[in-house]
Amino acid sequence: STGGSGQGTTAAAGGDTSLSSVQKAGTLTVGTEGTYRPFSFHGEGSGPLTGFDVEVAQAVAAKLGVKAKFEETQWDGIFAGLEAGRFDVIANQVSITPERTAKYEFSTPYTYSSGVIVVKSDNTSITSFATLAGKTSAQSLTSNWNTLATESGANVQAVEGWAQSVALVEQGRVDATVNDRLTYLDYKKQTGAAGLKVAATTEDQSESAFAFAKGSTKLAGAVDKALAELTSDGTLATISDKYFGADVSQ
Amino acid sequence: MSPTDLPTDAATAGAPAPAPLLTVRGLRKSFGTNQVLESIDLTVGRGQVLALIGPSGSGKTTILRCLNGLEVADGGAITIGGEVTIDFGRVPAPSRRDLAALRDRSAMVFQHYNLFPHKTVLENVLEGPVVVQRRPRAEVTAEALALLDRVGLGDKIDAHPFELSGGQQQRVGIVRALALRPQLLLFDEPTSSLDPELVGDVLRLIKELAVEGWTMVIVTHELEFAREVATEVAFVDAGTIVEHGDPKQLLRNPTQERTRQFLHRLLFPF
Amino acid sequence: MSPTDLPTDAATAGAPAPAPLLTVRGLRKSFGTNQVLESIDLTVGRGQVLALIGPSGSGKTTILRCLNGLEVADGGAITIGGEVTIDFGRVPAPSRRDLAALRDRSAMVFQHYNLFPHKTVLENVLEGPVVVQRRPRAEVTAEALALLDRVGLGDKIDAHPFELSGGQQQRVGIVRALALRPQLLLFDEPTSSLDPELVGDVLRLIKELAVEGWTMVIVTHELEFAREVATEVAFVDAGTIVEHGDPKQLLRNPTQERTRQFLHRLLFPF
Amino acid sequence: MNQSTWDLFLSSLGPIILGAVTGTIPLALVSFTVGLALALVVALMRLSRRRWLSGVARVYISIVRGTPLLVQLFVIFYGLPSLGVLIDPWPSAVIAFSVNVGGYAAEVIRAAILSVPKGQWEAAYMIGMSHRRALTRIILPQAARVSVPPLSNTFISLVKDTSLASLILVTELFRQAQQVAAFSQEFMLLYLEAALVYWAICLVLSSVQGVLETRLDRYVAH
Amino acid sequence: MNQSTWDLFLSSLGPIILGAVTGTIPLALVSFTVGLALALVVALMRLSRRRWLSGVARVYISIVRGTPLLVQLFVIFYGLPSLGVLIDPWPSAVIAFSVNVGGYAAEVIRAAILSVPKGQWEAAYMIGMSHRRALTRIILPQAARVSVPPLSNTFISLVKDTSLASLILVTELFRQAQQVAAFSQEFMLLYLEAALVYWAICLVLSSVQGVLETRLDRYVAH
Ligand SMILES: Nc1ncnc2c1ncn2[C@@H]1O[C@H](COP(=O)(O)OP(=O)(O)OP(=O)(O)O)[C@@H](O)[C@H]1O
Ligand SMILES: Nc1ncnc2c1ncn2[C@@H]1O[C@H](COP(=O)(O)OP(=O)(O)OP(=O)(O)O)[C@@H](O)[C@H]1O
Ligand SMILES: [Mg+2]
Ligand SMILES: [Mg+2]
Repeated sequence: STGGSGQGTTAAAGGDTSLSSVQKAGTLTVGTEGTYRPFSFHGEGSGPLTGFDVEVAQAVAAKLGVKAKFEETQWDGIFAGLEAGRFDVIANQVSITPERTAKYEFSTPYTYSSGVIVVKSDNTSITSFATLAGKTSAQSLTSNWNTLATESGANVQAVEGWAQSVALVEQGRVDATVNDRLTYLDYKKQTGAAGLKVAATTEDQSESAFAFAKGSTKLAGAVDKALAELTSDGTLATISDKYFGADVSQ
Repeated sequence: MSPTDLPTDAATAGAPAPAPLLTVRGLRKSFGTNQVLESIDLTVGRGQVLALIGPSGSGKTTILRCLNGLEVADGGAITIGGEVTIDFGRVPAPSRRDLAALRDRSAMVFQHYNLFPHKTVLENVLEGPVVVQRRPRAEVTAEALALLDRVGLGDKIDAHPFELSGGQQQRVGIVRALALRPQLLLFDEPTSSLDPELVGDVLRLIKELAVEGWTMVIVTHELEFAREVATEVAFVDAGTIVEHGDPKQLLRNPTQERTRQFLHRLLFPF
Repeated sequence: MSPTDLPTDAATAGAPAPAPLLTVRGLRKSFGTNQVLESIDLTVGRGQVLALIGPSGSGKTTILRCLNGLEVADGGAITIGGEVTIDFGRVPAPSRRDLAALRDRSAMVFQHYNLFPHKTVLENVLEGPVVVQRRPRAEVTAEALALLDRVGLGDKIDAHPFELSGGQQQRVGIVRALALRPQLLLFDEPTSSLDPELVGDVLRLIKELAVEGWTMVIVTHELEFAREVATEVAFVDAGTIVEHGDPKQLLRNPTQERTRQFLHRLLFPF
Repeated sequence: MNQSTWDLFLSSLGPIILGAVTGTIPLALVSFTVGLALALVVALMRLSRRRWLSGVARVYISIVRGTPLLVQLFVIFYGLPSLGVLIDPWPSAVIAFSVNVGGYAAEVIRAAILSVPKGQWEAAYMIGMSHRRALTRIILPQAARVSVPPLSNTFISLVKDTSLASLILVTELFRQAQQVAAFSQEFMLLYLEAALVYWAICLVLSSVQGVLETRLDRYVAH
Repeated sequence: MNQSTWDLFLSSLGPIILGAVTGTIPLALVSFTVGLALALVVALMRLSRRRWLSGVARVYISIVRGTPLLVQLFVIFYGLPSLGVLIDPWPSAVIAFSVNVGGYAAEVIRAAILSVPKGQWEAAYMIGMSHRRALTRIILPQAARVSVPPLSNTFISLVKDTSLASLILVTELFRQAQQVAAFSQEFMLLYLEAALVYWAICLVLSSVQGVLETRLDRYVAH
């Protein structure tokens, strides 16, 4: 990938070429997992890359007057790739957290969602985040839902992703998993989620946004502007409706 | 220890017309389509020494291996000690137990010594009597030390084989065989892997054993030694015993042309 | 090919008082703290045959290896062909080029043949002359075929070494050495790895080479052979030449006690 | 390296080493021991003259070596429950790694047994030993020496492979590094730190191998 | 297996095999070839009498074998850019895997060279060969035969290890399986399917190994 802006974290405020180099190259290089349904995945498994985040990123690129080019990697490598200048931006439901804000630039959020506790249907002991204390919960390490589960006092078991978390709940090896409501809804739509239920939903919304290398403020600003336009022209709502039957971008 | 210590041999050792200790009748053996032994007949009396000579690949080693039960013959019969006959022609074929019976009565000294490299000299000797035969360790150790002393290795009992010269290793090999208290000793070219100056030590030892009355079958190319030590020589060629007889007679005046050629090649190499 | 074909040898072969082809003076060699050669002096005239005899570990092989430049001596000097003297005492030590000069003038036949197993018989022979010496392939091939034919291996040129008997392999080893057109042939116990009946073929071949006038140094335990073929015998013990002289004389009546003992052990092993 | 990176490095060394001591090392040791026993059985099956026995061993070895360890772990942990077999993370990991070592080490042991000269079998039979006794008292001790270098390679590979155990809820060295990395977003640093600890473990193993070889060498021809 | 599972299995076989053909296999082949050349150099350095040369080789081998491949990949792809070296995914993968093979195969080649009897060196010197010529014409051809089995093990490991390349943006067999798994939520089925394809590749490799051994055997003593 030579499409990356390449300035990494070194760009000082004065020498921020993040936007100009994207414009010069004519491409916005986007890092994404490609295996995170329904946000970033391959249609029919082996078809072209698609998903909510993917389409939003494409729309943003169009507003910037460039083409979006996607680089797929595992979560482990995604921030390293951003720092190494392998891509300009991450579009992968990156939640805004204080640790991340310290290290990266963020756009304005384009997804607002809540967290849900998913348990077996016959589970009556977990009814709220408070009752999660002392229970085991399967979490993907890198997501902010892990933080939430931990803060609720759950005994966290680390897994690779949503599929494994759900398998563990179904097999009765853990009591629960905390994840994005949207992820659960998609899973339910696809598989029926027989034997599972939502035990509780968070009060607060979590916010996901595009992440940029530190110092890429000009690019982040341009993306913010693009997002605002996409919101006002209804594009975001349309994309959201396609995937979730509701507008999650507000 | 000498074979006269053994109860079964005590009565007959040194007797004028010894009863046969080993009888082989019609022994046959093939490897795949290669018929290695055609129909071997042998008789060795108690206290007698049979020397087997013959060209490379003629089947000498295979004969010894059949006698020791290391190889299962395809046909024929072997009797050792007059008691047990193993008939290789019968159906079903001889069992492991039958082969073990052969092995119990004979012991073999190998061309390449085949000592156990991870065991000391003494352990090499004790392994058979103590571990396999379950004789009392103290008794066997005393016997083994006496034997090792006798062959001039009393100071090497804690050495490992690789610390010994070839001649020393072969002497340990002979002691290992003796300690099994076999009725029959088998030697497969016991000196052909040795440095020429070390050959003497081993040959002298074997000669002493012959004098003491051990019954032996020796494969060898040392014609001088065969002439002096053996009571009978058999010439093996292409899996058959071409002729056999008194060593002095046969080695000087063989009746068969094949024997004559072989001896000539050995005696006048250039 | 015979050594008389070589220009440097043509004049002197068979001459009554041959000029020395090989001169060794004060050769010393240690491995670590083990002084293997103390101070070896040797002279071999053109067309002469020196037999080295002596106990195992006395340093015979090490002498040959120094002559062939396979081992770098610690001191002393070697002259082959009168032209080049390699002085191991000087500083700086002899270079690779110096050792190569030794190697160019001599060729060695090994105890364990050391043929190249991945090459055919013919390739084994051609490797040196064609690949190293860069002589014309056609010429060398013709020469090699003639040599192989002569040693009775004309029908084996495309065989690989493992398809040959030990005696055949050693004859290829000798042809490989001859094809290098050396001034000096070195043999390290050329028959001691062979089956007894195969020894004759190789000894006969070496004898023929001696008769043809090749200059040779032969390490051997075949006393009978040394007596008949060598022009001089040297007895090596513990890294020194204890005595040397006419084979018939020395082998019958050695002047030194050590030689006497060694010969006795070899001649009367039991 | 600036101060805060250095601080993170130091503060995460504790958890990573803890992960090594409580996860990686015991997991590797237990799996290797069990796997070695399994490997011996498989190697003997593979050497057996009974066709079906050696056939089973062949297929076992082929599957273990031909498929990714990750999948083997997943099958045991996530797959078996659908057949009603639910095994806890630690036992699952030990089973998977042992099965894996069993396949790789079986070939090593088989080769080592075959490398013992035939004359050793013959001498053992000659003194009256049964096949089993010849194997245990004469052949295997000699095969042991030959197999130390390749087996310690297997062990070193195993130590690194245990990082996959984090996929089935076992906390070990690499998981600890990932946890810190996920929190601090310093993947590069933490991965390098984990690599450093793995390397240290391997260096220790190599020196143990050296000692073992010298010790076993004493009893073997040179 | 019910109908829809079976359909999924069949429909995903295409992409998985495509991943093998366009990713896994060429990546493994290229990396193995480059790695083997590297390994030969490292093995010769390791055998060199010059202390510093063999020291460098030792450290290289130790690091490659003592640290996880994942980290090696990470350093090359994500770490080097901070030193101003930005390498594309494919070349990065080839470099990482070659460096890895170089370390493992170097030890194999070294052992194979040492296993050629000393007499072969002597015979080569005797006929006047230089060290280099003796090595290339006499020693290496014989070492080649000995190293076929361990090298094909290295190759089989490599084939499976290439799955890590997906971490650095290279699409191969396992990545394809993961994509389908992410879409269909059937990760068990897809992982098993991937394992099956790996196994098939390894079976083919094993039979190639067999052919190679027989061919090289023709020229070597029995
Ligand atoms: N295990 C075996 N498998 C196949 N063929 C064998 C086996 N053992 C021996 N042979 C063959 O049987 C024949 C006789 O071998 P044997 O070792 O008995 O000969 P030998 O007379 O002892 O020869 P040497 O003097 O060389 O030791 C040879 O052709 C040999 O190749
Ligand atoms: N490369 C070496 N390193 C150390 N010691 C060696 C080496 N080569 C030979 N030696 C030692 O040098 C001594 C003489 O060895 P050499 O091979 O020259 O004896 P030899 O007379 O040829 O004996 P043999 O008749 O057994 O062949 C022996 O003690 C041997 O152990
Ligand atoms: Mg034999
Ligand atoms: Mg020698």
